Amino acid sequence: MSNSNQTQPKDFGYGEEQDMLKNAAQRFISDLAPLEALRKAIAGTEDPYLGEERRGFYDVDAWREMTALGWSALAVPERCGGAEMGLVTAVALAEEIGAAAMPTPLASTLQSTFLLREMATPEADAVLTRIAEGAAVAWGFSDAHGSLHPRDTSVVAEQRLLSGTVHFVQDLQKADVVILAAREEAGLAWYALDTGGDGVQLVADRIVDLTRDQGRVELNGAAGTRLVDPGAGEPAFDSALPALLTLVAADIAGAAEWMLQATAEYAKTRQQFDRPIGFFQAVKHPIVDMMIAADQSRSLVYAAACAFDFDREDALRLALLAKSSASDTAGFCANRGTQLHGGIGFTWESDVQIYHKRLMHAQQLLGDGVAQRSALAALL
Amino acid sequence: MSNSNQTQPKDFGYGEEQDMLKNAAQRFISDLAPLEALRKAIAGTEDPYLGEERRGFYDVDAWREMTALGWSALAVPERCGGAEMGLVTAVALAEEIGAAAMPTPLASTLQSTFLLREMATPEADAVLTRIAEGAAVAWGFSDAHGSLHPRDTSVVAEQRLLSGTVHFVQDLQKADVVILAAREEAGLAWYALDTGGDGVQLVADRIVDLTRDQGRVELNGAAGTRLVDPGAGEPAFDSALPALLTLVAADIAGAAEWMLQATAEYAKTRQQFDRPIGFFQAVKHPIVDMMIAADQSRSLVYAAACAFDFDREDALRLALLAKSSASDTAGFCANRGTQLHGGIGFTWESDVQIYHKRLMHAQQLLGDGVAQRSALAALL
Amino acid sequence: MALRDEYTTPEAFRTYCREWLEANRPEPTRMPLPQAAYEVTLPEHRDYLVAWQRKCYEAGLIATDVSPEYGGHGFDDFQMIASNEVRRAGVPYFINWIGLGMTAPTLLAHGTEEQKRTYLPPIFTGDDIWCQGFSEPGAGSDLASLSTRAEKDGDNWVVNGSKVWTSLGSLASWMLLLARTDRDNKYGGITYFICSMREQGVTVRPIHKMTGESGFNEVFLEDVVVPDHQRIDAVGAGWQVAMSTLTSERGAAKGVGAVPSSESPMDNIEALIALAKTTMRHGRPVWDDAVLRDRILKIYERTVAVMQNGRRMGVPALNGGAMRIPLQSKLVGSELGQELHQVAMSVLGPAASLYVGDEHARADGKWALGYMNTYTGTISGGSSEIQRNILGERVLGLPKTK
Amino acid sequence: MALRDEYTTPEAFRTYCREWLEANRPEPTRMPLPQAAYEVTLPEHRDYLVAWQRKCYEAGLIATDVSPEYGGHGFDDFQMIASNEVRRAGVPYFINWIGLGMTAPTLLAHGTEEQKRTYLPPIFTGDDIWCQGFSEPGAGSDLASLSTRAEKDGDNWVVNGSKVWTSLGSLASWMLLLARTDRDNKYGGITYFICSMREQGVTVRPIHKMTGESGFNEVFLEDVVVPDHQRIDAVGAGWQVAMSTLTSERGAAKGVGAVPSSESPMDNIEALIALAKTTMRHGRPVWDDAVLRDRILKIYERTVAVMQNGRRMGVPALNGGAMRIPLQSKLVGSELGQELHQVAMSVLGPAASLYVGDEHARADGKWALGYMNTYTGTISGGSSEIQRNILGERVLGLPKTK
Repeated sequence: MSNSNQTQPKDFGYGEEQDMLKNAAQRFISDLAPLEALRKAIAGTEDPYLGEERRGFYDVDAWREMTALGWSALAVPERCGGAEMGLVTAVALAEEIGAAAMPTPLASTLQSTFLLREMATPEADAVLTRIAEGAAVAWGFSDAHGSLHPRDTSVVAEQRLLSGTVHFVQDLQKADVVILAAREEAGLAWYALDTGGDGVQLVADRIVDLTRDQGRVELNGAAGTRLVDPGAGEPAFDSALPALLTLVAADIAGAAEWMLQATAEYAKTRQQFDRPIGFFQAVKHPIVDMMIAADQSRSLVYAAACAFDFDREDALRLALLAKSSASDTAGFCANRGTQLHGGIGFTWESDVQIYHKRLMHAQQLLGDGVAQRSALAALL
Repeated sequence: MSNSNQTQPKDFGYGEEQDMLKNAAQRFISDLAPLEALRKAIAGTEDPYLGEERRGFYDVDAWREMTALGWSALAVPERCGGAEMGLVTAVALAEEIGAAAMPTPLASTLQSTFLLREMATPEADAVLTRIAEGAAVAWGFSDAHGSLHPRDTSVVAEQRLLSGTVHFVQDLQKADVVILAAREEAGLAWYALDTGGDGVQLVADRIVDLTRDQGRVELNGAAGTRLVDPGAGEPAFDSALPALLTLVAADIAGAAEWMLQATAEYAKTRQQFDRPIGFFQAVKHPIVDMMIAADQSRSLVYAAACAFDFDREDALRLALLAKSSASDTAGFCANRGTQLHGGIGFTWESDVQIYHKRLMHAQQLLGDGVAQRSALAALL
Repeated sequence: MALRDEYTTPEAFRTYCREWLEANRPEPTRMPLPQAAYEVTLPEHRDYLVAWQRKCYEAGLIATDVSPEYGGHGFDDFQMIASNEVRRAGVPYFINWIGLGMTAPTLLAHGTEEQKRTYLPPIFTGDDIWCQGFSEPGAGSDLASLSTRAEKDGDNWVVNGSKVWTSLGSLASWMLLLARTDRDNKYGGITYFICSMREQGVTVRPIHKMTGESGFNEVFLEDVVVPDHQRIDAVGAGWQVAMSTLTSERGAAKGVGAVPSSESPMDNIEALIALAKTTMRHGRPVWDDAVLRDRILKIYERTVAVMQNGRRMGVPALNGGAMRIPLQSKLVGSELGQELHQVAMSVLGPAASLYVGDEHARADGKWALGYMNTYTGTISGGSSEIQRNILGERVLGLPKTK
Repeated sequence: MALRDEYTTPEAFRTYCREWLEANRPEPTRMPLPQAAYEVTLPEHRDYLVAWQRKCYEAGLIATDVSPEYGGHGFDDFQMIASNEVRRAGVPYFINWIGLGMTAPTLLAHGTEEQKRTYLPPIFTGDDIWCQGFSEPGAGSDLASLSTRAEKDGDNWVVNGSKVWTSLGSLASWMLLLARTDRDNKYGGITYFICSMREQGVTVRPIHKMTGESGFNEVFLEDVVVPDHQRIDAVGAGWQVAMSTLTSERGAAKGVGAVPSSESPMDNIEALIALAKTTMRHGRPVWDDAVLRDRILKIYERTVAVMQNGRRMGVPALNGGAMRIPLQSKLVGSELGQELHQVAMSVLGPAASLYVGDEHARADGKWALGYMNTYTGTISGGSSEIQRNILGERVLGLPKTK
């Protein structure tokens, strides 16, 4: 039961630099991509029976601004033109994206960055350089059943030509490049493809979450760039996994905090039986439980990020804990947040439903709490 | 997924006869063995560090009265001198024993009755006849780890001489006869022993529950009466199992209802912040949840008992559900009942602690909710 | 020859219903129907469902036991048979469920002779769809604090205010309206009216749920004229009439052919078990995951318990008082349904993201849709919080929170 | 040579503490000690623990940083080192935990010079054991509604009333007493006194817990005389003094050598994991049961989260306000401990029934004992219900329930 905190800074390595970035992100979002803008974009798109495709809402100008600020490249190594910051910094930003329920390929691009860093090849560095230049990168490996590890990929590479389908790729419609796991004779490898290339077909899923897009990549002998040698794909994924999990958990921590604050605010103003409903313990106490859940997830997110940056041996344990906690927090805060808003939280025009869906989506990304704890058992 | 209600009476087969018995039991207990008597017996026996043995409190006169009323023999076949009633009747009585937290070998004797009935041998009938004559019978099979099925027994029979130890035998100190599983070359058998016989050593456990006694039977070449042929022991147990489980669940249903009513009563009278505490939803709502839990368990208990009497094919499914529900209800009602009583429920002199311990004990008897559901999975 | 002369035994009528439903099961719609009748908004769905209801009415499956003078078929105690067969057949729901489930029993119990003759027949045929105007934006869980006013003006009443969560409001011809006729009397100052939705001053604005579906509406009432003969029961008796209708809803509704739900509680849990057995992850069915299976079985246990609760209700010696079990059913049913769908999301894993209209979505996205719709159950019609108050106060005698 | 001249660096002092504790670890008692100091009642346990505390005090592990004029050792910032080493060594607890944890910090902050010189030294040596007289039978969660009266009589106060849940009441020489000096002022009418437990009119009656252990007492005060110089701070300042002591309890207590608990939160969960790995059922460790393992790991997750919450408290930019995390710790810690022990009962299965003194009981019955003792945590010192009110109101700004 590893618990080697000794090499880690007590403050998670969260210093002035991280705090300035976090504050800048808050200002940026409220100026350039506020929640009202998202709500307006969503209005009028509701009827699920009309069958039109839903590619997700996306403010591409805001994305360009963010890349210009260097946010998408913050974890890219200096040799590739990035700022070479750690996961704690990335997490500080990911939390704000979650708190704003912002549709952006930032999370996928940050995840891809950490995955590419673990590959440590010239080919991977080339993709990292493209990220530094502003490219959005998605990544994936799942089969149609939503498998949680690339060893189950149904994509096969022969002579660097890829065939098969990758499902549940996040931010696919927003990506310039997509990184995919593929099986070869000699083991698992990763490939990069341009999303517009030959033999590559992107199909958008119709999903519940309005703030993300998701899709599948159908490959028919598509030419890709091999990023790591066959057999090196699995170790690269395994050592990046703590970062991948922690970034999703950070998104949840931000969105859960929004849900907590929105629900507390509503409970102070909504009157029933001649009192604000927050007077009633049946409202007050579950809100407190939301806070407790959100706080635990948030603390584990920073602990996991810090371990990834400073004490890699303990990173997986803490990342599994962070995503386990965050997944359960997502389900709980979505549920109570909607319930305690009463009828209004259940309407399309309410912001609550936007966060509810984002939380539910993230709960399952890379596996829910049960899945994380099942993986954790092997470490204890 | 068997759900064949068709041969079952809608009213569970609970008619006038059962209702008269239930009412008689209530009167009997409040006249002859009221809770105050139990509380008095318990007073002054508290310090767990003094190391004295605890054999359980027991009013043997009340037991003699109950046997005289025919209650312990209610399920004994007529050919053995009993009333040959079904499990629904037994359950109606077991609920009242639970509601009174009564220390009595009745439950063990009723369970033994249903186990012996399934053996259907002259030797088993002889024990049933002793029950009809007023004997208290205990039964057991567990190893030191608390195994939940007799196939794991550590008792071996050679030429009808038994060796090994049976653990977690309920009501052992009160029993005249004990029925034990034993392994032979040709398979599992059951034996009956007089508790005072040669080579039989009874050792009382020191247990938490103040209303039961429990112990182990150490056997050193003890001579027993073989009740079923080797190999027939497991089928006999398996077909009696629904009754064994349902009787424990009924005890819980009764005790949980007591805990519910006591907590509701306390919440109406205890004043805090110038109001009865039942005004506060943090008190009111968990009490409602206790009621919901208790009601679900109770309904499943009668459904399981009815299936055992009328539709044996569906009996195991419903009995596993009844004990699953009752085990969880036991844990929940013990927990909330004590919490909502505040400091007073936590004291030795409070009745709440008596029920708390009885519920916690019964929660684990024959397996908790997780164990029942694990067995259930195979049926669906 | 009238139907009732042809089928004189329950068995014969049951066989008739079953055969008729089998022979007349309608083709599915081009776009799938919403999960529940209260979500219908599209004209093509409306037309399809009205035609289906009329056909069933004409076949004797609706208003089976209602007297012919009010448009019924005049059987005795055959409605239950028809309704059970409808539910069993898994055919489309009846769109006019408020008319059948709420207006008809209310009018049969509290209406004038003229009201019954006027309003009942088109309820049964589906020609007149009804909606219910109880909830208001400011009232919420505190239903009786409604503030829509009705003021007497000669033989008419003039109504001003607004209603919310009005299912079928955009399709309805009539509304069951509760309005305040006395400001100084909270409960005794409410009167029950029949209000035309086609009257001047009625504006309907759809509300979309988080599922994207509509069905709910806001209804604005501005100087709407309601003739006094459209009042049900006495002035000031509205709250009582509404409560008696609400609590007896299920039993009364059965009497005219409303089919409360085409799904038994067991259907949902059996579907979830089937989903877990057929959803693969890492080459094994999710059912093999002991942790998720335990959660599923806990819901299975509670579902069977709810059914057995219903059975115990019929045994007075064991039911702990007449209202103890019935008052639990809304709370327990809606929370159980919600937890069931939460577990379904974990069974589906990443595929829980796929929605209605996605070709890879299991059951055409109905699991995600159904999950979101469970909040209607835990919030509307007295939220779970209110239900726990009611149970604590009315069944256990705890002091009133309010 | 004074200790402080001998050990001038933290490292040297740490090594000294560690070696001293290793060399002086006491033999276990004949009858096992109760799980917590507040459960001590037997004279042999008291004598043993007082001797142990005195020895530790003399070795410099208690009152390490306190000024010599009050009986301390006069170090600067070495107390934390000593306390950590004591906790780490897993030696017996300090019996005078109320004196060290509550009286000493209160007197250091609010006491007169004379009070400090009089009362502090025997607290450190263990010669005077202290108890706390805050709770009353009628007050419960509503602590400030206390009704024990103190009436001025010349230079004395005369106290009448009763206290409850008084840990160590049967062993204590002194009580920290809250009494009402003004009936018309709920919070501002309370004054803080030092009351002798040997004074005429003081009667102590033990309360037994459901575990069978005692430790708690009722204390009856009948015309008990308390000299005015035993008043702490101003008349009417009692509530404020009590609250400031309670909220800073942990930090302040550390300053004199109180060791809040010999167990870190991780100890419990690691013990549970070990229990599950070594408890066999049907030939396999219970740890192999995926359902129980998931429950255990959920508690493991929350335990690690609580520790990381503590770490986040030290990073103001991330802690969401100064009181948000600290105010959660009592609630979360006590409920987590309770759930952990509930799961332990399921891990043990039928063997959960075996209690202290049974030869087959795992860990000498401490799991069952510990389970029951978790209710002290969720009920006393502000029940979980009160904690949730406090968090909702003080941290989230929700309207006050009361």
